[in-house]
Amino acid sequence: MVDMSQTAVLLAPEIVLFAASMLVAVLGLSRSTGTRSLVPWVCVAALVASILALDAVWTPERIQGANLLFPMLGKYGKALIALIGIGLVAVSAGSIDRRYEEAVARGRASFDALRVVRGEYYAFLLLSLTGAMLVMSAPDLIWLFLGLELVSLPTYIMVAVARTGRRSMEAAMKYFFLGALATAVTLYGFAMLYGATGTMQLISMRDLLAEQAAGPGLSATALLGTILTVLGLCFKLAAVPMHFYAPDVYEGAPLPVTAFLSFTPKIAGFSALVTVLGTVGWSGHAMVDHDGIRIAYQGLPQPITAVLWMVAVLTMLLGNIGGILQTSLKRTLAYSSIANSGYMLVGVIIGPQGGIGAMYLFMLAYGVMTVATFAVLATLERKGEEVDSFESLSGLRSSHPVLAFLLTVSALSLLGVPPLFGALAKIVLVFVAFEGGQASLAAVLLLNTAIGAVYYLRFVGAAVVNPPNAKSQDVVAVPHWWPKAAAVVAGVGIIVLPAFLSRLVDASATTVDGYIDLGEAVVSDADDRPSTSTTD
Amino acid sequence: MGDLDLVAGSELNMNLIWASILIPVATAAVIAVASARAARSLAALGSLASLGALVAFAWQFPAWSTGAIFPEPCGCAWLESINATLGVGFDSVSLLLALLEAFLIPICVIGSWTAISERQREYYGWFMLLHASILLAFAARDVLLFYVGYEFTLVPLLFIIAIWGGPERRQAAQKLFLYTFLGSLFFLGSILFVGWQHHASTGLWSWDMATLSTFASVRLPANTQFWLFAALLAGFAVKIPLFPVHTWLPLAHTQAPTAGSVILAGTLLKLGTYGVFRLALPMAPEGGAALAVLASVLCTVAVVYAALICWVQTDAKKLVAYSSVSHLGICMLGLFALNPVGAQGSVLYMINHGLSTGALFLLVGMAYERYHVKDMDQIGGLAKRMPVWAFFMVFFTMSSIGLPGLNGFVGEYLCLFGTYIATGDASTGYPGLLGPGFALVAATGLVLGAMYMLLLVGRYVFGPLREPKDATHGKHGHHGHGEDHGDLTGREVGLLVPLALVCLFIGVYPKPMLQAIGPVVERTLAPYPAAVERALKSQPHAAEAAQAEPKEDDRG
Amino acid sequence: MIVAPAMLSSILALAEGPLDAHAAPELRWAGLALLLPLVSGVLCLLCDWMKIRSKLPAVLTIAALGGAFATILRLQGAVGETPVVVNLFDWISWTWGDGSRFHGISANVDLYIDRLTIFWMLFVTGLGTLIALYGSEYMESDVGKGYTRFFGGVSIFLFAMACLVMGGNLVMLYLGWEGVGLASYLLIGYYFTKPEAVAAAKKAFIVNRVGDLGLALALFLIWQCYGTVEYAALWKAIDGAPASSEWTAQAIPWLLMLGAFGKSAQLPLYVWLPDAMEGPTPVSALIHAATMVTAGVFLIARMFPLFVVNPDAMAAVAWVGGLTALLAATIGMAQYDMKRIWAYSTISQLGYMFLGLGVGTSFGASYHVFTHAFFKALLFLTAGAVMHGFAGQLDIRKLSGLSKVPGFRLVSWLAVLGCFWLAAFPFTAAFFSKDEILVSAFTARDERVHVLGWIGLVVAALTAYYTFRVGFRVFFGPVKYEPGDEHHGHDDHGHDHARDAHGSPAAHGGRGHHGEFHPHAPRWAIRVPLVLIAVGAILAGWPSYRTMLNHDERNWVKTQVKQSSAYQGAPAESHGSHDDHAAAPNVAGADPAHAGHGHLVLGMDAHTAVGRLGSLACIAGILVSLYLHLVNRGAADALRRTLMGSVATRWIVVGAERKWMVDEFYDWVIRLPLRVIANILAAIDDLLLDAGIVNGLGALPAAVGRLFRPLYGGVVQGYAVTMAGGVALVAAWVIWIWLRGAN
Amino acid sequence: MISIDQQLPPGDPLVVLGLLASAILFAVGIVGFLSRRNMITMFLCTELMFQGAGLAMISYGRQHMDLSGQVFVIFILTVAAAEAALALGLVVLLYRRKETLSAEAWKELAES
Repeated sequence: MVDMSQTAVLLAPEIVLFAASMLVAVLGLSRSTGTRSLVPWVCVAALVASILALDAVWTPERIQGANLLFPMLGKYGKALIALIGIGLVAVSAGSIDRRYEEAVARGRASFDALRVVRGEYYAFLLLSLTGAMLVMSAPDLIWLFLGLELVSLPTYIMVAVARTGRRSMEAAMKYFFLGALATAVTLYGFAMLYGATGTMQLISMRDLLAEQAAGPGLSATALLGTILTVLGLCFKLAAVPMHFYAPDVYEGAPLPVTAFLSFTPKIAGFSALVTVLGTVGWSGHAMVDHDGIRIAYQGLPQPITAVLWMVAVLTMLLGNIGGILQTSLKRTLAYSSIANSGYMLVGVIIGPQGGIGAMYLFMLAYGVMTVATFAVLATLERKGEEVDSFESLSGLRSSHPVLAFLLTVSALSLLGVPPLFGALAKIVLVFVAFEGGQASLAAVLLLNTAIGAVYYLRFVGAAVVNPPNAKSQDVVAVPHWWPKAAAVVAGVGIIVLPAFLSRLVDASATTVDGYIDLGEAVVSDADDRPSTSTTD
Repeated sequence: MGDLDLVAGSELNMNLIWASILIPVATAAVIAVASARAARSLAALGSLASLGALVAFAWQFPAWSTGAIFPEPCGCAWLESINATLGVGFDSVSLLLALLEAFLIPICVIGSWTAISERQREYYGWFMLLHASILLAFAARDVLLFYVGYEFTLVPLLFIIAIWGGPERRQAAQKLFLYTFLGSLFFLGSILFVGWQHHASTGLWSWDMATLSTFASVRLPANTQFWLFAALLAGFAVKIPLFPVHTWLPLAHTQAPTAGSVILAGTLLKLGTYGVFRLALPMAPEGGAALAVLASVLCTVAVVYAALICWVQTDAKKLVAYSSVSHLGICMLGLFALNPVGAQGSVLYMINHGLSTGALFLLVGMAYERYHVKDMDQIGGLAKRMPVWAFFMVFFTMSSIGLPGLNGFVGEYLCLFGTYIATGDASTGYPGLLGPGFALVAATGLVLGAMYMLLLVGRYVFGPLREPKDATHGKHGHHGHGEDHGDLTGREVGLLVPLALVCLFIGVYPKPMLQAIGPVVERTLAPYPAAVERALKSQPHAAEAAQAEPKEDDRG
Repeated sequence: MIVAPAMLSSILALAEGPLDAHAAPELRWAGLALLLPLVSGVLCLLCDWMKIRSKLPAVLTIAALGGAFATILRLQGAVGETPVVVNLFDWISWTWGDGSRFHGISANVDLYIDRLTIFWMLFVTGLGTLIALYGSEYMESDVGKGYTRFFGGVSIFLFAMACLVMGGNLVMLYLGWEGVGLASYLLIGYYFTKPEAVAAAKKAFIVNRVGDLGLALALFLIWQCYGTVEYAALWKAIDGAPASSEWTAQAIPWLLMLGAFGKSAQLPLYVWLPDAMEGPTPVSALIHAATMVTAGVFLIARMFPLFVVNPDAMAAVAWVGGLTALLAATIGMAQYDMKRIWAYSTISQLGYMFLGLGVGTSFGASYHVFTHAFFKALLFLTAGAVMHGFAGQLDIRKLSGLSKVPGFRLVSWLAVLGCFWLAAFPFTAAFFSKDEILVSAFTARDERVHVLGWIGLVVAALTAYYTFRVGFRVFFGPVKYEPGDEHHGHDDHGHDHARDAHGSPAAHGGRGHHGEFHPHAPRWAIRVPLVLIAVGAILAGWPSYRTMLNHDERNWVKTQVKQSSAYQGAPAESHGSHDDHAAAPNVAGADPAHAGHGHLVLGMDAHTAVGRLGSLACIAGILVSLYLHLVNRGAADALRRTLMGSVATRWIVVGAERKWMVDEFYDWVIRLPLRVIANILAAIDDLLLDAGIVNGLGALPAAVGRLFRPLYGGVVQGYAVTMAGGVALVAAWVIWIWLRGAN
Repeated sequence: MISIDQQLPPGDPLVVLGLLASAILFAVGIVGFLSRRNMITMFLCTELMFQGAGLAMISYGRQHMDLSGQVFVIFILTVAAAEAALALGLVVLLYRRKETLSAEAWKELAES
């Protein structure tokens, strides 16, 4: 029997964050400006504390009892969430409630606890991060569902409240309704998975599905359940066909929230995806071919591979070709986010033999680049509004050379110029695609890198190459150091992290440590034929 | 030298290599924080220091005549899990190319002193980074490291063209970047594939060029090698650039600032040829043998096609740019001759083209700096105003069209020679797939080359003096330099004289270079006689046709 | 650095002299013949950069060329019958594999010194020195401007020519070959602000490049066949192997021929030479008459062993030579520019030389080269003196009676002397050399070339006519001249003078002693070389006089030629020197019975017949000329009018005057189509490849992106429909896959 | 914990009917969501989908004789309630802005 206290200790990072979220919700309502300005600090402290807690509690002995399908996923994944979370807090800090706070400071408005949103905002931010962490330690579908909902629900509110305006409201509406639709799809998928196995426990589910695969083959219910779950999760990843909300929501949401949306739901979604796919396994399935012969092959069950392949390819393509047409910075970054999900899906398709590690490595790179890019943009404003057009970035190098440099670095890294972090992470992905026998995916990935270069170059061109124009002359830096610091740290990270690539690759590879894929045994039981690698 | 000395020397040499690469990086960092006025001097110092380090290395380089790699690439892992290392080391070919790069960079930097008056710190900073990444590419013995250097060159170049270029600089820079980026992805994909295959079949990780080459050439089946070679070639072809993927080059050259053009023609294009020489040929001999004819057809077409296009250009810089396409066609043809003569000539041609075309761009740039016009319809007969400039112009033109006694000849001659004798006949020990037909068509490049280069000289240098009416017009506002139509300054002559001397030296006494390149070429081509024999056997008809009808070269 | 030790050692080797320990001491200094002109060239360049405004460059050049001449003179005594190879330093040289035959390339800076080399170098350096001396005065108005450039060019030329002649392998020859092309380019384009000069220089270089292409390919082919490009080894390889019938071996002479025809201005590549007269006159004399243009003859003479085995190639050489001689002579008859007439005569005389080579008499050809070098240099230099004196005037319609103008008497008489030699007046040197060639043509074993003997005789008559057309018009008759439009001397490169021989109306002829114009009489530096060259021209016939008068068969020129590759494998000299039949190796099935006296022309011994017919042709030509151009000058114009009047004959005049439209033909058939193709290709590159395919593919992603735009309509239901539709589609697809798999 | 090997035979009418109803519920939800423009109706349709999924859970739970399906449904209801609160707040906010409940009123953000 599982020792509940031992398992509960594993949740220390989440507990820390949850507690902190309660604290900041209260602190944010304080009448004292000083207390209110403590809020980001508390968030950062909580995130650091959660990393420390994670390091302390995530020991192999405890995990043994936790009954997790991917026991070590949480260690790397939660640290990653907390780390990037710090950056996301920094991107938000200063811009939430800024005008109201300024008005209060100048005495033009009196403090009104009903009008201030800082407390809620950071509380929801921390809650959402908590949800993402919970997803990573989900032993069963219920937990997984709750974690996912905990990621989503706060973000709906964040979109709406961070900066009120028509556009953010519209974004919140679209995000909420479409999110609910996707959640329903996921939920139905969960139901069918449950129906196919009769259990909510992921490990039991893995065992039962392996048995099925070895016997009569995966049932239609199991397949369809997996597929519906995957498609529902695609909403979180902003992957085809559930990506349509992303450009509108990213564009309409306040900039710090856009940054948040492009990372937190994504990592939660990918973790959930990996967890769900972990039940069917990557390492061996059999199927009957046209001549009625059972052939065994590597990888996910063939229909799932086919769907994921198509989803990945379309996500990359639609993301990149969509990005080319944009003039809004946030909308461009939305498409970039879609495309990057496509790249990461390649890792998921390849599976635990390097693929998932590569995906999480790329997730780290993506998080760092996201923080860097959005932090630079969050630092700038024009006539009190966010900067959201390439024209406004023109000549940034003459007014803010350091910011221009950082934006260049992050854009080039997203583009894939070695030796920047993003490029190397992408190379690792391409490489595992080759290794996993998915050469065609590798080729598509490379091709998409080239297509994406077009719009990433626009950032560079606007910031560094173009001279200032009438629109960009009004662009000033906000009087807050938080986003600047985040930009500098993340930008330096993009340049410096490649030096530690080896360690980072190893670390990200630990995400699949302890995961047992039963497929291999199944295949060898079911068929004596040597397994052949699947293509396409 | 005892063993101990060798080890110590090897460490020192390794440090010298890294010094030559990192000094420019450090210089860039210093420039970033220094004053704008100091930027150009710092850059000059940095580039000279880098050259010094590399020369010091070359001075004690022990493998000039052995073809070996020195120092042995270290196993210092950079990506332990797949054993990607920071292995650097030179053999004589890569060292010669690196020396060329290190030699050209001070010339570019000092050549930009008056031409670049805006955003100097950025300019020189990017130039230093460009230098470092090119050197890294030449020094790398690890394919991933090579890729890093190879690809990163695009970024500084992008800025150099997009910021300090001509009126269409944005399009030019974007096209350059996207086109070559796309090309290099083929190359990236190919090397990752080979690395994976190596791991899959040996269970070991290695990204060492030599290891992978040996592995791929021996262990990969012919069909795989075919596609591997095709992908590598496709990747490098854009960079070289080979017909028909060359169209980014004329635009980039015409829009780039002078120094950008110099370094682009001088060494950046050589990264492509070097890539074919260093990676594509050794890794996939079966593919090389199978594709040599097709690639050679493209090269031959490029020679004639680009030469004819040169001939109808009125923009001096564009003319020189297209001439690069034609010249590199000959260069690659020599390589695809797959015999030591052609490959030797090809490597030499890489260096020579860098020198003479680089110098021509420099010269065109010097005239442009004075007149802000490079259209030969508006400007010409400049020998009257600038006799010293005219002398160098004629000198490098002659070098470019392969006048014996100057550098261009030896490479061009050996390339064509190699192509000519690349018949199925194995008396040289290296049967080939080309033969007189290819050589004949490519050799028309000799005549066409003379035609367009002398057209350039005849209109631009000689003839009645024609100056633009509004000669002082210059949109870059070169604070008064625009009015100066005098002959070359001491600084400019000082840039050209070393180039001319090197050209002359190589032309008169190429023996040391030939002996340095020879062993490397032989090592590279070692698997080819057998592979070509197999290719000949598999396509007897084509071989017979090549023998019987030398003029019939359109097959492929 | 890397190369320093190697370079140093080779420099030391150079200083120590040739590596061949057995060589005579003179051979140690053979390299000086190359080195001295090179040094003077470099010094001239330095003079130019240091802006030296004196005649120093001329002094340097003359000294260097004189030194080279002296070197060759010393060598003359040192070289015996066996050729000597002197290695200066290694150039292109490395081996691969085991380094055996066909496993290495060796083309070093070697000197291959045999009698032929010496013979050629003697007149090249000798005439070079004299012409440089002449140039020192001729170019004096350019002192401080182009003077150094001129002498630099001359030095470079001499250096390149020395490489060409003395080089020990074909690559060295190629180096010299291109080098003289460069010098020619630079010197033709000496007046570089003149568009015609620049165009002429370009044309010369490019047309020559076509020939060089043949030479380069021949070089590759020789290596492919024989594994070496070094003469010494090549002769051995040829000797050792039977004549190959493979196409590779057969093609060699044809390709070599192409090179020779380019450099020596033969059909179809002769068109550059007349235009080359845009250069300063000493250049025309030295490069485009006496020395460089004979390089083609030298090439074939040097490579004679490769030619003699191929009768078809020999016949082709003969035919090209004969036809070129005829064509150029007809054009020469109708030109008015003195220098151009001499240019066409040069082409014509070179045609004789190739005719000689083609019919197997390398001796005759070489002999004619030798005599031609002197008299043609003389003619050009006198023309130059006239030009120099009369402000660039060269139109023979505007100059008359110069022999009576003070200061021009010597020049005039020397010019007339040259005319006699060019016309091959009996018992001049050219008479003998031409005789040698024509006799060989009549008696050649190859029946196909006999008719060329008759053509040669016709050309002899034409030559005499047009030669004396110039001689009588310019130097005799009433004193009448008008200056050219050059300001005195060439003081300004920029002046825009259209020295068009046809343009100005002849009515201006009466301007005679026009106002302030005073002809500028030549001084010693022009007169001395003229006299010396004239002496040379006379003495050039000395070997033949000895033969004729003393029946002494020892002909110096023949000895020189015989002891060289030009005689290796040469078919029997059909005539002239009766003692050498046995000396010539009988290769290619030479039929001794067929050679020599067996041949009858018009029932006479070939020698006698050709001598008489040649004399007759020459005298006839001179007499016609005498009547038309001295006695009754109106008759010439009347004749021209008559011919122009009839449609049947009009084409003769127009054709000859317009040079048979060959330039225009090339323009229309080669240059224009090429230009059109180039423009089409440029358009393809720009529009189809770049704007079309590349930009099109570049725009593809965005275009596809636009297709998807309606999906992002902004209404939440729209997104919901797409999402739900996507889910449904995928679900259906999966079920389909599953069903297909399950059954 | 309920052992997983207890399972009803296939074709249990309650299971089949439950699943059928759940599918219909889900489909109705989707169709309603897609066809109605009123935001409150749309939200109710998402609730229908959630409940459809919940019903499926219960039916499968019965098939497998397993209670965790029912446990899940309780959580679904809780989450749905939270969403409802959120949705109503959001709808009120939106209604205040535009004085309409139509979702079509909000289409400012779109591909230009």
